[in-house]
Order: sequence, then C-alpha cells, then structure tokens
Amino acid sequence: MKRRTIIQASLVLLLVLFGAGLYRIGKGFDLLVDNKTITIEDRTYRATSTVRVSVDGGEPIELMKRDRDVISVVGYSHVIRVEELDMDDEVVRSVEKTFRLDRNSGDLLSIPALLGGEEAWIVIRNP
Amino acid sequence: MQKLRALIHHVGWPRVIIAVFLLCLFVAAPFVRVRLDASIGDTLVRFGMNGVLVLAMVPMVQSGCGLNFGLPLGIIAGLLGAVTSLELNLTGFAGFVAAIAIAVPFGLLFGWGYGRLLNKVKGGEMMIATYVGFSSVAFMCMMWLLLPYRNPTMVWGYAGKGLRTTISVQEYWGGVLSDFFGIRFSDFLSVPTGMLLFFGLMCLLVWAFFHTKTGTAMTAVGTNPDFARASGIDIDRMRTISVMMSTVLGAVGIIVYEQSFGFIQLYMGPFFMAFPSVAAILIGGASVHKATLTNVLIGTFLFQGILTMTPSVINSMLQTDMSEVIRIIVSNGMILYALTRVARVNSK
Amino acid sequence: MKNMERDAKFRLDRFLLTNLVPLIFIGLSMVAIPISQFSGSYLVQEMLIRLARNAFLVLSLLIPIIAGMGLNFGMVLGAMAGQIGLILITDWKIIGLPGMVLAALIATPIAMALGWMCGVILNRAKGREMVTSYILGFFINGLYQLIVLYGFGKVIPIRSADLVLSRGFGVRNAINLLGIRNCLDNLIPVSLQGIRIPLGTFLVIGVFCLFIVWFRRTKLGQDMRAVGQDMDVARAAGIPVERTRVVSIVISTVLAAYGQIIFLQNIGTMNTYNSHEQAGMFAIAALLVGGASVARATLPNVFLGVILFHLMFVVSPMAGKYLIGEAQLGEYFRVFVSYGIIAVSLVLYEWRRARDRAYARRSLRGGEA
Amino acid sequence: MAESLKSVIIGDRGILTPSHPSYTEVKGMTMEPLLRIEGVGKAYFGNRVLKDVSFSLARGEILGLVGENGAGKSTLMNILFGMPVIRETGGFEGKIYLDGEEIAFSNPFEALDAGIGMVHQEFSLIPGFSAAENIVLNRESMRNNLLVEVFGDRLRTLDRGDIFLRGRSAIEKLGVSIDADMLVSEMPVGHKQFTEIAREIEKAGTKLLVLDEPTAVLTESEAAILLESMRRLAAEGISIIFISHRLQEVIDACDRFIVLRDGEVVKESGTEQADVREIATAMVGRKMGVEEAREEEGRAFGEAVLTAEQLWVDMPGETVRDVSFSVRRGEIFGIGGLAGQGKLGIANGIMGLFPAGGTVLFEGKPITLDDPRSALRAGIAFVSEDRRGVGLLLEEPIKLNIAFTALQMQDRFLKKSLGGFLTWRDEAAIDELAREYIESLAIKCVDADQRAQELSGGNQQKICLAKAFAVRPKLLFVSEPTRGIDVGAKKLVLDTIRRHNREYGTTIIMTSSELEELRSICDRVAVIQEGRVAGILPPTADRAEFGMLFLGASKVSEKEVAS
Repeated sequence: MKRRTIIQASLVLLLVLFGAGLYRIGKGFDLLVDNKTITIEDRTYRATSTVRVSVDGGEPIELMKRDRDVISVVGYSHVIRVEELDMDDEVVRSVEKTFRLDRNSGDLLSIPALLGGEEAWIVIRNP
Repeated sequence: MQKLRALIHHVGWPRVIIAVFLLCLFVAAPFVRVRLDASIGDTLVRFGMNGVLVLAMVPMVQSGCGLNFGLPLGIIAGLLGAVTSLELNLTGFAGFVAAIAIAVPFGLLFGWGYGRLLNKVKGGEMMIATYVGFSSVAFMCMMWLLLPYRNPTMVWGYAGKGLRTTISVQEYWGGVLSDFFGIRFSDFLSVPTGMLLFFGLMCLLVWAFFHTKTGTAMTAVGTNPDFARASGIDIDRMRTISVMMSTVLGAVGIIVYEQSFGFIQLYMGPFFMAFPSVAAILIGGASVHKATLTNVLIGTFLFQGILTMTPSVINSMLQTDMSEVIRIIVSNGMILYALTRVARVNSK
Repeated sequence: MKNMERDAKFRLDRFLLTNLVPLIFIGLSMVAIPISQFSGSYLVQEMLIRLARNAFLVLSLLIPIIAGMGLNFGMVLGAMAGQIGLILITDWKIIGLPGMVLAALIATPIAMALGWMCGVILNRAKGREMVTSYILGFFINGLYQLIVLYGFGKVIPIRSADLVLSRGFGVRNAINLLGIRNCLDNLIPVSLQGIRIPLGTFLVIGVFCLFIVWFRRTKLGQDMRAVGQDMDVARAAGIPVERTRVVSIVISTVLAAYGQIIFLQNIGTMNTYNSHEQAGMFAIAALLVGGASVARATLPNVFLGVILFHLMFVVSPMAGKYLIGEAQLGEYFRVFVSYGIIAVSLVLYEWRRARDRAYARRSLRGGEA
Repeated sequence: MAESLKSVIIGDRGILTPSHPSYTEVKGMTMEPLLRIEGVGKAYFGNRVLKDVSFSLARGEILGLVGENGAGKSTLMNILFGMPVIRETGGFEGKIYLDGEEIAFSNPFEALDAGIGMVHQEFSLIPGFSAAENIVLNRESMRNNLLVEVFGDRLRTLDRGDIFLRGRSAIEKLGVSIDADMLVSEMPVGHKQFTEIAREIEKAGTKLLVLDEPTAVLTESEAAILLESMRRLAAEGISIIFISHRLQEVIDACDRFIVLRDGEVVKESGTEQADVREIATAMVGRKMGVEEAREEEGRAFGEAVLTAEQLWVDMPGETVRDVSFSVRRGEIFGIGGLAGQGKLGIANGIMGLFPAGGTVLFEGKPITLDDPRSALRAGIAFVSEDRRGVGLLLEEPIKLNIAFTALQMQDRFLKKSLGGFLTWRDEAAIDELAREYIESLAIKCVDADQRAQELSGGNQQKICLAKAFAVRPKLLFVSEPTRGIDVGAKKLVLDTIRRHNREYGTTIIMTSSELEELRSICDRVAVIQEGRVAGILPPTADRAEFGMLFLGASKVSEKEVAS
C-alpha cells in the first residue's frame, strides 16, 4: 500500500512538473518589432532604412522607417534575423541573434538598437 | 434555549437563515441610504405580482405531482389570453377580465393534456415537467411568429406580422389591479391594494377548494395514493384536476404579473419563470409533497423581499451588483435542499 | 398461441418504442435535407467538424448511465471546470497544444472536487438523480459566476486586458481563444477530396472509446453495472454502492471538463456565462437522439446521435427559410426540437418502464386454472 | 444414495452419516460439532421472540428447521449472521460456537468470511449479469495492470475466462445443468435459485449453508434436484440448515430436524421415524396468552351473501391462484394460512387493490374486480393489513381519517352552500362522528384533531376500524387486525370486531396469521395454502387438523368437514 502511495504522490508531482513544462513551452509572447529611433541610456540609435525581420525562421515582415509591428512567438528562446534593405530592396546587411525572454524582460524589440550593437535592445514598452 | 432550538427545528434552518438575512437587510437599509419606505413598497408590489404564480404550485404538490416545473405551460395560456385581449382592443378592467376569461379555457385545455401525460410517467414528473415547459415555450416561439395577430402595437413594424418580444399593456390594462384602491403613503410607498386583494381572493378560492369533497380527495391522493385508491378515489382523475388547476392559476398569475409590470414578455420570456416560483414556495417551508397557503404567503414574501432588497442594499454596501448571483444561489440552493431532504425522509 | 402473438406484438412495440426517437430524426432529416439545398460535401464536412466538436462531451455521459444514475445533467459542472482552465491559460498566454493540455490539467482537480460534491449530493437524492443534478447545475452556476465575475481580478490575479471587464475585475462575456483554436483538430492535417478531417481530435475520441470499452471490463466497471441494475443486491454482495456512484460522477465530470475544452478549441471563442449551460443540454439531446435511454447507452448511440442531432441543427434554419421564408422560424424550431426531444425521450422511458413492469408482473402471475 | 445418507444417532445430539469422511474421527471422540448454539434468546423491546434455544450441527449434516411464521426462525438466523438489527435492539443472550470458537458477528460480511452462506427467499441476483458473473459477484477473478498502481485495486481487469470456469464448476458441483453464460433475467425461476446456491458454495471455505425456503418457488422436479444437490454438498462436508414448510421435503432430505414454536425448541429428533402429522402438531401447538375459551352459542346465519368462484389475485408475495368459497350473512368467516400462501390476497383482490379475476357475487350481484369503487358501493368495507401504508392518512387529523371513506363514497358529512353550487366538508358533523368513535372504541388521543401518525399501533388500528364502521358496511374485510399491537390492545380490537358483528349483524371476513385468534372469534376458518383453499374447518376442529392444512400435508375438502 505504501508503495502505491509513493507512486501516486510522485505521479501528482510529475503532473505538476509536466504542467510547469507545458507552461514553459507553450508560453506565448506578443512582441513589438520597432524600427524607430530610440534612446537607451543616453545612446541614440537612428532608424536609417527599411528592414526585413523574421523570428525563428517564420514569415518575414518588412518595416519601413518609423514602422512597428507585432509578432507572436511561443516559447522563451528565439532567433531573430534582421536584414537591412537599400532602396532597391537588396539586402545590405544581415544580422542574426539569439535571445531569451522571461517574465521581466520587455516586449519591445528595437531593431535600430539591435543593429547598433546595443546589449539591451529588448526594452520594456512605455505604457 | 431548548425552546428556541425546537422552534428553529420546526421552522427549518434555511427559512430561519433567510428570514434573518432579510431582516438584516431591512435594518441595514437606512444606514446605506436606501429608503425603507421605497423598499417596503417594492416588496409589496413584487409580493402581489408573483403571489398567484407561487400559488399555482399548491394544487400539484398537494396531489403528489411534485413541484410544477411545467409552470411555463400555464404562463403560455395566460399570454394567449393577454395578447388576444389586446388584439380585441379591450382596455381597463374589461381588458383584464377578458384576458383572464380567454386564458382560462386555454389553461384548462393545456392542463388536461399535461395532466394526462404526467399520469403516464408517475415518479418522473419533475424532470419531465421541466422539459415539457421548455419545449412548449420553444414551440410557442414559432407560434408567436405565425399566429395571425394584427394589432399594430403588438407586431413587428417592418413585417406587419409576428408578435414583438415585449409588448406594452400600459394603454390597455396596465395597473388596473394595482391602482385599484391604491393607497399612497408617500412618493415612494404606495400599496397596490387591488392586486393584494385579488391575490387574497385567489388564496381564499384555493383554500375553499381544499375544503370541498374533491379537494379533500386530492389531498389524500397526494398524502397517500394507496389510501385514496382503497377509498374508491380515481387517482388519475384527481391528479389531472390538480394539474388543470395549477395551469389555470399559472395563466391568471402571469396576467396579474403583466398588469403590474406593464409589459407582456413573449418568446423566451417564460422560459425560466417556473424556478422563482418553485424556490419561493420551498422557502416558505413547503416540501415536494406538502404545501399550504401559509407556505405560499411566507415564501413569496421572503423570496421577493430578498430579490428587492439585495440589489439596493448589497450594491450600496459593496458597490457591486451581486443581486443576480445571490438570486441564483439562493433559489437553486433552496430547491436542491428540498430535493435532498425528501429523499432522506423516504429512505427511512 | 395467443401468448406468442401477444409476445410478438409486445416485442414489435418495444422495438418501435426503443428506436422511435432516431426514426423520427431520420425521417425529419430526409425531408429537410433536400429543402435546405445544402450540398452533400458541405454537410459531410459540417458533420465531421461537429462530430469532433461534440462527441467527447456526449461520451462523458456514458459512465453514470452504466451506474444507473441516469443522464448526468451535472456534467455542466465539468464544463465549468474546463472553462476556468481555459480562462487561466488564456490569461497566461499559453499557446497551442501545450496550452490546451495545461487547461485540462488545471481543470482536472476542480472537476474532481465538483464531481465528488455532486456525487455525494446525488446519493442523498436516490431515485431523483436527474432533476437534482439538473438543479445542482444551476446552483453551481451561481458559484461559478461568483468566482468568475467577482473572484477573477480580485482574488485570482488576471493581467490580460482583453479578459478583464472595464471595471477592473470579473471576466468579460466573450473570450477569444485564438491561441488554442483548432490546435487539436489541425494537429495532423488530413484532407480528402477537399474535405478537412480533424484527425487529431478523432484520435483522442478513439482513444477514449477504447477507454470506455476497457473500463467496462474492469472491476470498477463491473461494480458500476451491478450497482446500476440492483443497488440492494450489490450492497448485499459487499460492493461499496455509495462510493461507486460517487466515482462514476467524478469520472463523468472530469471527462466533461476535457470535452468542453475540446469543444471550445474547435469553436475558438468562449461565452463565459453561457457556453457550459448549452454544453449539457446539447450533449444530452444528442445522446437521446441516438437512441439511448435513461438506463442504457452505447457507443453507437453517441455517434449516431451526434450526427442526427447536428444534421437537424444545421439544416433546419435553411429549411425553414426556404419553406416559410423565415430563417428565424427554423432557429426556434431547432430550439424546440432540442428540448422536445429530451421531453419525449424522458416520457417514453418512464412510460416504457411502467409498461415493462406491468408485463413482467403479468408473466409472473400464477396459473389461472 | 439417499437411503445411505439417512442418519444414525451418535450420543444424544451429534449425528453423522457413516459415509462421511470425518466419521472415523468422530469415533475417536475428537469431534467438535461445526455449529453449536447454547441457550440463545432474544427479546425485542420486552417482547420475547426466542427463548433458550440450543442445538448443534455436525459437519456434513443437514438440519431441518421448521416452525410457523413468527416462531423465531428468522430471528435465529439474524443472530447467526450478526445482522445489525440484533445489536441495535440490545444484542442476544446465550452463546454460539463455530468450529469450537465463540462467535458474535457484528455484520453479515463477517459471517460470510467465517464460512457461513445464506440463500434468501427473494432472489439476490443482478438480472443483467450471467450466471457466472452472479456466482462470483464481488469476488471476480482479476488481472493486474499498470493503472492499478495509480488508481487502486478497483481498476483491475476482469478475467472473464476464469470467471466462466469458476461459475461452471460451481454449477457442476450442484449437479444441475445451467449455462454459465445465460443471463439471469432470461432464466426460469428454478435456475435462479440454483445460481444463488452456487454462489454460496463457490465462496472459498463455505462450511455452513442456510437455505431459507428454497423450494417454495420450485416445481416438484426442480425441488427433487435441489434436494439431491443438498445431499451432494453434505457429502462433501458442507453442513446445511434447511428451512422449509414442506414437511415431506424436510423428512426426505434432512438428517435431523428441530421444530421452533413461540421462540422455543419444542421438538428435536432424527427424521427416521418422523411423521408429518406429528411435526405439524408440534408446530401449530397451543399459543401462550391467547384466550382459548369461546362462547358456545347457537349461531344461525342467513343465506350466502358473498360468493367467490375461481378467484385469482396478482398480489406480489401473496398470490391467490384459485379460490372459491361462500360466506353467509351474519357470519364471521376466518381466513388463515402461513405467510406468503395467498391468504392476504383474497381481501385485497376483492377490494380491487390488485389485479384480480374470477367471479365474486355479493348479494347476488357481481363485483367488478380491479375497481375499488365497485366493492365500496356495494357496501363492503376493508381494514387493510398494511395499516400505515393503505389504512391511514398519517399526516392528517384523526377525524378526517375516520370520515374520509364515508365522505367520498357516500357523500355524507358534506353541506352545501351558495345554493348547492359549493359542497363543503361539514366539519361539525365530522367532529361529532370522530367523538362518537373515540368514545365507543376507547381511542387514546389528545383530541380528534391529532395527527394519526402520533398514535400507538393499537389506536391506529382502532381508527382503521372506525373508518370502516363509519360507512356502515354490510360486509367487512379485516386483515391482520392484531399485527404489531400489544397484547392488551389485541383483545380490545378482537372484542370490537365481535361486538360489531353481534350488534349490527355485519358479516365479517377476517384474515389472520394467528390461528388461535381465528379460532377464538370465527364461525368457520378457511385455510389457504399455495394460493388455494386447503380446507375449511369449524373453529372447534383439532389443532392438528389445522396444522396439516397449513402445511399442505393433506387436502381436506369442505364437504368432508361439513359432514
């Protein structure tokens, strides 16, 4: 009987862990992808050109200057690929970056900051 | 202390709790700036409005058919009477009386069929009554669209046919009973004398009926069908009569309700109307197979009192409207209590 | 000789009575389908979707019937538990299949608690389980509203602005379930001649059918059958009757919670204060349409019932429109049919029970010579 | 085989068959009887039902237990099985030993565990299950699976193959042929009985089997098979207590028998020299406490007022098959017989309370059976044996109970008002009537408005009588008028009935299980046995005559008695 209680207890524990796991892999984020001039800690990054952005190899979106759009992603760890375009829609520069999200991280991805090599290119949106 | 406990046991815990709760609401009312006279006035109006509908439970419970969840059937008969009276353009007392006069035969007819059906399903009445009520309401939804009523105040303007969902009776016979001998104490408190008198008259009729030979037989059928049969009483006939009475009372009840409310509600309006009446009579202390006029009076007053007082008092206290939720919990909790209590008595 | 004739007539009557409801529905559909002018492929697609959507909910009704407790009108309790799970995962933004499974995981303990309570109450109302569970549904609905309308946002934190009423607490009336919409249906995309088949859901339903078949062969299933047929004999043999009945309701409630989650992932939006009420009624109506009775229900009843009932549901508004020129009339007609069919089934069941009792008595009667 | 199983007596009590395996042990004097009952007694609320009962039962022995209804057989069995009702009413006196160890079970399951099996009169089978499933009910063969570890033992899977085999072998043990896969609902009655016995013997370690009137529902050939099975089981070492009213069966099948009467063992002997008549006499014997003397008076009766021809009544548990009799005006006619034989069905059938057929003439006019109004209109009243069920409106006042039938059937105690438009209850007249009967029948109550349920059994019975008297019947059926009421009240009730007969000349048909009661007030007594009239005797006839009729041991036609 004791053995069975242990099995049952561990099963409940397993289910709780399973639930936590589901929470992690299923957690969705709505990310704002922003191609605007931004100032982070006295450093200003200018939005210079049109960019093409795709997250996790998904459908790419194109952002003109001063554009912003929403991307929905699932999970905590992602890869973002940004391609800078010139007037003829030719790729000038392409940057790929892996990033992690968590509860406290912001949800605004600043492309100019990313391209400018800023560490804190993910910022909390001002309400 | 012993006496108090015996009294509470006799009255029943749920009724005591609800009565105390209602009392608290009345006491608390002035402190949260709710006018007491207005509250009392509202309670009296709702008491008169719903009284006859609650009374419609009594005959069926007394004959052992259980709680009349099929009340919508009676209500439909009343609605037919009401809209027909409007179609005839009758106003004032004439309109009201005509509505009842037309509704009663329908009530008798529906009740007869409904009673015959319930006789075939003894033991399963309540569930079947619920669904007979529901399906008859749904059936009438189609009928309201199709029946050839033409009075322009009642039909949809654009189509020229098909009855509206809500029809005003103000210009016909709205308030004829309520305002009859209405006594105004203040701007907020007026007593609907006529309506209360009419309710009293109905109670008297039901009381008198249960003192006749047929009424006595009906009580016996409800209390002990085997006894009644051994005494040569036709059980099925008594049950049918009780169902017809309940249905007719339901029909009259809804007309009284409408003249006070000022509107006729068609389509899905009657759908859940059985539940407040069932809850009210149970709060009054009735059980699934025994109901008295005292149960009706006390139950209607307590239940309608709570319905009137909770929105005003609780809302003022908590700043939220919880009255609907409280109504659902109180009324269904009461029905649930009655259903489980009966089973326990039976199993002994 | 006379006896045999009487028996044969009795059997024929019985067959007709047992299958009256499905026969009526087949007849109605045969008339209404041509009038509605729907194409065959449209109807097939529609039926597949609705089968996936509803079958699980209907299946959850089977176990209490085995245990002799009639139609479990208390399944709305499970539906409410499922909805609470869905509200939470929507607020947390858990997307896709993980979200759905997590919702089910959250709903399970709630449904178990509610089911246990329901079972205990029904044990106190033996012989009138159905009406009691029906009222119990309303009662718990009151508590559900209390929690969802006042608890969420005050006691239970919710952050998503899309969910909260403008006053700062309480959940909105309509919730968009975009995150998990069709995630199970489209898990394994299959298409046959332009007709999409929600294979993922069908697999889950199939597994569940196997579970029921297996369950009937367990000791617990056997005990439930025994309790359902004769409570006193089962008790005398030492079977814990009350406990068995409670367990059957708990299982049914938990399954109803899963069923409601599957149902809502297919619909994609949730009506916070109404979805569960309809779940119970439609599931019961569908089961009865399939030829089940209060005392007996099989897997074929479930599938036949869902198809016939929803065929009627899809077809009747259009049929009403073409026939009388009023789509509204068709709407009311299907409401009427849903309630009417439950009423008719209950009446037939009680009536048949009375007749069978009389027949059994007659056959027991001693020789008259 | 049967002959070789006939018992031999060892010492004064222990009995074993020579062919029994433990026979040799017995000779070595190591024998302890399987069951020994010593000085067992029981009283319910001061009412003594068992007194100093002692006997013992050896392994493989078949003991017949006979006695009238109410002789204490079922109380004895309840004690043996540890039924909760015994403990709730204060336990029992004396000691019971099983295998030499004292036992006192607190519930029947403990008795089952200890190896005592019981087959009840009413079938305790699940109708939708097969014979095998019923035989192993709640003791199914099961296999483990993974889920058991999570959800507990009840999720084990059934091993249907093994269940079938176990069922079949249990049936084979009985020596009958029943398909183990057949559903109980489709079985003939006899097979159900065998299935139930098979269930008891399938239990591992069943040592003692109690069969409560197992042959009552069986045909003769089925009964013969059953007796044969019993002997086979006994030969395997299972002891059997066989309760039956069919004395010949007891003599044929048992090694020994005891007779219970009024809670005492009045006779105990081997079946070798037993004689049916002797057992019957022992069973019926004289009862204590009921007055014996009856006034011998020259009673003259009028013409036949009620005649029943080929009456059958479908009353559950009291089926009447074919009954004919006639009752003369002014007579008190008694109907007796053992419980379940159909005596109660007669009055209930004529009063239309249960489906019935045949011809019943009252004052020359036929009574429509199946319609209570017909009999009531003809002037027949009925005091039901089911006082609380049929006799009274428990929740209504006394006065309404008394006046009810007269009010409904004869339109008395009504008054009209509004020019005859309304018919009311005449409360004053009802009060008057109630007062009258409360006084004349000495009903103990607060007033006429007291509810019937608050009265004692005897006073409730008087209200039932008052209700019947109030319709001024020409003929009155009284069923079990003294059941469940105390001794003092019994005499009052019987005196009331007799007085009513003498004063108003009302014809009375009284049904009772108490023979002495019938003999004390009836002019003739009919005995019903298996739904038929076994005979009609004058009350002065010898008790043994009645005993023989009760048990169906001999058929005495009315003509023989009359001549």
